Amino acid sequence: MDWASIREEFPILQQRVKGGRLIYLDNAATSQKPRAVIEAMSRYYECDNANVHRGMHELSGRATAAYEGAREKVARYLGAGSAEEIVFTRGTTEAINLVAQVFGSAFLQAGDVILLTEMEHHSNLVPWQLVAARCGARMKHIPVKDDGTLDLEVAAVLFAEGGVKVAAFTHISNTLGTVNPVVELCRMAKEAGAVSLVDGAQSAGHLPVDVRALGCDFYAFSGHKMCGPTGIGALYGRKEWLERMPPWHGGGEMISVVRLDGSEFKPPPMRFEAGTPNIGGAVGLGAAIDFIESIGREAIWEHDQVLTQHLLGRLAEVPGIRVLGQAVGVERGAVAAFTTMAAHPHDLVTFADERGLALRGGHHCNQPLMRRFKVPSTARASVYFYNTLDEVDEMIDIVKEAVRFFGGLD
Amino acid sequence: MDWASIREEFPILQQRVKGGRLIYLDNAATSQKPRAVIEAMSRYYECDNANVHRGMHELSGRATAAYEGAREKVARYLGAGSAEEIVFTRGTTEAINLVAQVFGSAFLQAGDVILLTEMEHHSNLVPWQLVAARCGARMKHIPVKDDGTLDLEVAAVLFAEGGVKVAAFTHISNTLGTVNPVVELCRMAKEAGAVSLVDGAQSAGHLPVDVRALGCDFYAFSGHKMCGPTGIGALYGRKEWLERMPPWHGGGEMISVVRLDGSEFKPPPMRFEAGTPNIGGAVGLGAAIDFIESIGREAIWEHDQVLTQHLLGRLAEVPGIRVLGQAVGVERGAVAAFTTMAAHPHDLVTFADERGLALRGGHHCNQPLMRRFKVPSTARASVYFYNTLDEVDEMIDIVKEAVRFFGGLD
Amino acid sequence: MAMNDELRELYQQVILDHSRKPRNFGELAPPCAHVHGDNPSCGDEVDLYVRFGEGGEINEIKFNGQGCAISQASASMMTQKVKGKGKPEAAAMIEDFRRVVMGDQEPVEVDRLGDLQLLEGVRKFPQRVKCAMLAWRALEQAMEKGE
Amino acid sequence: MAMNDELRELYQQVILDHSRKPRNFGELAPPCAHVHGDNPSCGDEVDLYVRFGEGGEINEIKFNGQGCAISQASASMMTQKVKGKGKPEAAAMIEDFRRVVMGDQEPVEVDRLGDLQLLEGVRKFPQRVKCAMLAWRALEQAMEKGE
Ligand SMILES: Cc1ncc(COP(=O)(O)O)c(C=O)c1O
Ligand SMILES: Cc1ncc(COP(=O)(O)O)c(C=O)c1O
Repeated sequence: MDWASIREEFPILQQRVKGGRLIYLDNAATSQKPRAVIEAMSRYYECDNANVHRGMHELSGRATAAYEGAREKVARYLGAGSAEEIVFTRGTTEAINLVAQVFGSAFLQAGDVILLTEMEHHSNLVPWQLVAARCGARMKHIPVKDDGTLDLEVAAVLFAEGGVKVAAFTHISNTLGTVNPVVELCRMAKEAGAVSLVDGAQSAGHLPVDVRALGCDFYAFSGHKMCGPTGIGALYGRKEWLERMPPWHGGGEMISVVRLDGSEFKPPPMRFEAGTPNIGGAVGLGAAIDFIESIGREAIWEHDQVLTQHLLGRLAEVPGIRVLGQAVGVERGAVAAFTTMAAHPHDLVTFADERGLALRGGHHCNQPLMRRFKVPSTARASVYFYNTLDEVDEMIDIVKEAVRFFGGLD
Repeated sequence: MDWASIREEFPILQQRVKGGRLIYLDNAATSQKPRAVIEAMSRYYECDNANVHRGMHELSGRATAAYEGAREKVARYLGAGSAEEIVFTRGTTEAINLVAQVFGSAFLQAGDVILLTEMEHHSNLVPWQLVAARCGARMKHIPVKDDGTLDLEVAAVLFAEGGVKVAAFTHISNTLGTVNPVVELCRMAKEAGAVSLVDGAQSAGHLPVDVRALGCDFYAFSGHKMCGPTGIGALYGRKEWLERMPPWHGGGEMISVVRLDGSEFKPPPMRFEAGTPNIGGAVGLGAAIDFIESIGREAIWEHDQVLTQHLLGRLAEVPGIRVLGQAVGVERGAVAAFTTMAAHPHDLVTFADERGLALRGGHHCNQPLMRRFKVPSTARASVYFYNTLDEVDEMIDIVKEAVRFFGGLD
Repeated sequence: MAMNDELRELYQQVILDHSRKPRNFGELAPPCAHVHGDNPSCGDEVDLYVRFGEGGEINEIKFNGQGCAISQASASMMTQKVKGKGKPEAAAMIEDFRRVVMGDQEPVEVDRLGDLQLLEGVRKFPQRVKCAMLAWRALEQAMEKGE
Repeated sequence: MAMNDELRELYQQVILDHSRKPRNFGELAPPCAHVHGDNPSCGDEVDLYVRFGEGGEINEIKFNGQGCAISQASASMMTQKVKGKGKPEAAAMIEDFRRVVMGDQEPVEVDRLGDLQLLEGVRKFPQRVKCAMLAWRALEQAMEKGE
């Protein structure tokens, strides 16, 4: 794979920031966009823009074809049974809120159990807390072991305790990089009679995903973390579940008959898409899928492994470092969260930024996990396929420098 | 005002469609985008893209500044007290659902009255139906008179009957073009102790709006109808109301402290923006506001009047025509919905499309209003500032031709 | 300005004629199978009345409704064509017609449809397919109902 | 590679020194005003303990906490500076300090802040302002509380 020329496709990476060449290692927060994606959106607005579904004129036909074409692409990309199983949302967070609120209000009752894990992003935790507070459901959390993996024995016990109606877990942790045994968890959920939701924010753009092979009922992801624009993502929902679910937001597009005193609703996915959708965003997401597929997710995942293992190996050289999660050598998501004795994450990130190196410092929307590992916050480096081994090496130099500086050795 | 060169700024308008030059008269559904908006988004993705709020690196700072800068622009554009009163949403529909669901669940009880009008877009009707069904509130509707205006005497009676907790109405009807007496309605709501929400989908891009002068508690609009991209819009909410409202969606960005067993939330507007927002979209919306303000909303509204009066005047020439709403000569929104004896709206729209003329046919998300006027559907022409008198004339020729054709005279 | 070809093909004289003077327009008194069909998104409506014979054949059929030229013509032409037909044959015609208007493959030639083949022009107008199908979906339901 | 100027200014030797060896670090036994402050978004925490005298002057002050160099140094330098000051003067210092680190106008010269003026570098790092302000917001609360 010619990674160097793939990298050339990303205009933003060609710039200098402050002291140095931009080294963007904050990909778990959001990815950068290739020219093809940016241009697909511009082209849409320059040539084809109209509102979808409701029109019978040429532009409206083109806009509808573009929007529904993007839905088909997402369906194929995820291995869904059909495009009707794909609901466009703003991103992972909205997709999870949709399921939590709709499923929660229709099917959850006081005493039912919502089973999550201790490593969930706030976006796969807070929506369930809000729903639980409303309907009286209880929440349980599969614990995370010291090595950053889920304790499956405890998981089995929690399922066995009964009452689990929903099990929701992340595919790949955005802090630990752990790849969870999703197939096994979905199977456990199914056996317990629970519906399963996979938070795919960190997996959709990184490795091949086949929702039917995973065996999940729902899968949520964000376009912006996989080369797509912000403001668009999707929920995959198994047809039989989507069909049983009542509407969420009311408005144009999602209705069939409206009277002043009541309305009838379209079948999914329209039922869950009230109002004018993010058409330009969906076009951009479609282009992002094309771009990723032109490389291949197997290749991206392999490259993730090469970069991440190199990153982990070299981080080990930094004095006083602690990396959360699994040891070097284990397959994992393209992210490393770490602390150093000398430099607080914020100081480290500010220091790095002055060199053009973009790291993230904080809780990474994982406050409970921070508490679990007894750190107030961490620094985090996360790579994507356009990053290079050289960039990782430069990062290590900068981190070492920062440690010397803040440790008083500089 | 040099409208001809302003029109040049819209790449999409320079194309031919099927038989003719594109004449886009479906602006009430969505507007077209000037180069400046398209380029602002591209530039954002090519130079500044990162996730907002959570980062301490340069790009993240730029992205946050761009996003929060757009919020400031929206606040100024609407005359809000501060940017904290602006919540970004996907559009009008999501903004109304936010208020309906959050306000509804926190403050509405069985027997309370939700007062709407008979001319509401489905997006300002169905969300309230869903909420009413949940909490047992009753819905009442201010009737529309034959001339397309609201019956304010009945409105006074409905308020006087008591129990009104929310009054929600559109600023400008997307079918009738009626400009509602929003100041008066908001005052009536206030006197009745009700919260008021104005659906600004058709007003935000067309005439000067000052939410404090309107006296409303909430105002909702969509970027895509005012030169901005799809997928972004906003809710203005008076600070004291937003602050009293509990969260809606849970997730990253909207929390301050998250524990496994419960969370604390940020103040507005963050409380209502869970997950990664549509950053690129907000940047585009900011550019749209700049573009509109460079022309001036007074000028746009005046031009609307010129085009619309011409449209109405010339439509009167068409045999067998019936235009819904007010007579020629009254100030009104830039839209005309009509039926003809000879040509069904769908046939008319299909016919027009073959000439490159984009009209809309259908119920315009106004099914109850269609019933009120005893029409199954209508054709609709809606103009914006880039349209010309010539285009209106061409449209009239095509409509006449269609009437001849379907009437069997061609 | 001359009509372009696609439009001429969509709105052929026969179709316009049916839409202006629909055949079998009206109602049947009970007992009969009555189905109301609509396209809420555009306001097209059709009320279809069918009286089946002993052997299930369509003895009488009428329709009422409002809508665009396509939906009215399609209903009118359909009633003419299916009258007197047995259920299996009517069912096959529904299938044929669906292929004629929806097919994204090459055009199909279906002898038994006769004039209805003229509605083939609809396939160039995907947004109008549901107009053409409205009465046919009603017939399908009437046949399920009217045992 | 050399440190650039903005960074040198942010992390001046005095600041780093305070962050590595914070002054007045620890707790006060009750009775005293105790305030817990945090920046949940980044995990910085400070526990501030203040004992006020008869006239409301700050007799003793200590802090405990964890966080970045800026938040720790700011807390450490603040405790040194406000000790012994009366409430009005402390309140004025809080205001001055806020202007020093947040001002988007031209830099302010505030004599009574002394070394604390060194934290002015923070204004070039808007994301870090809340780190610098953490202990000061706690002091503000302690003063409201500790009548
Ligand atoms: C009056 C009115 N309200 C609400 C809407 C819904 O706006 P959106 O689809 O952008 O959410 C529209 C436009 O479709 C409208 O015209
Ligand atoms: C694991 C995980 N879940 C959910 C999210 C939320 O995604 P978004 O902010 O795009 O809604 C993220 C990213 O921030 C994530 O990493």
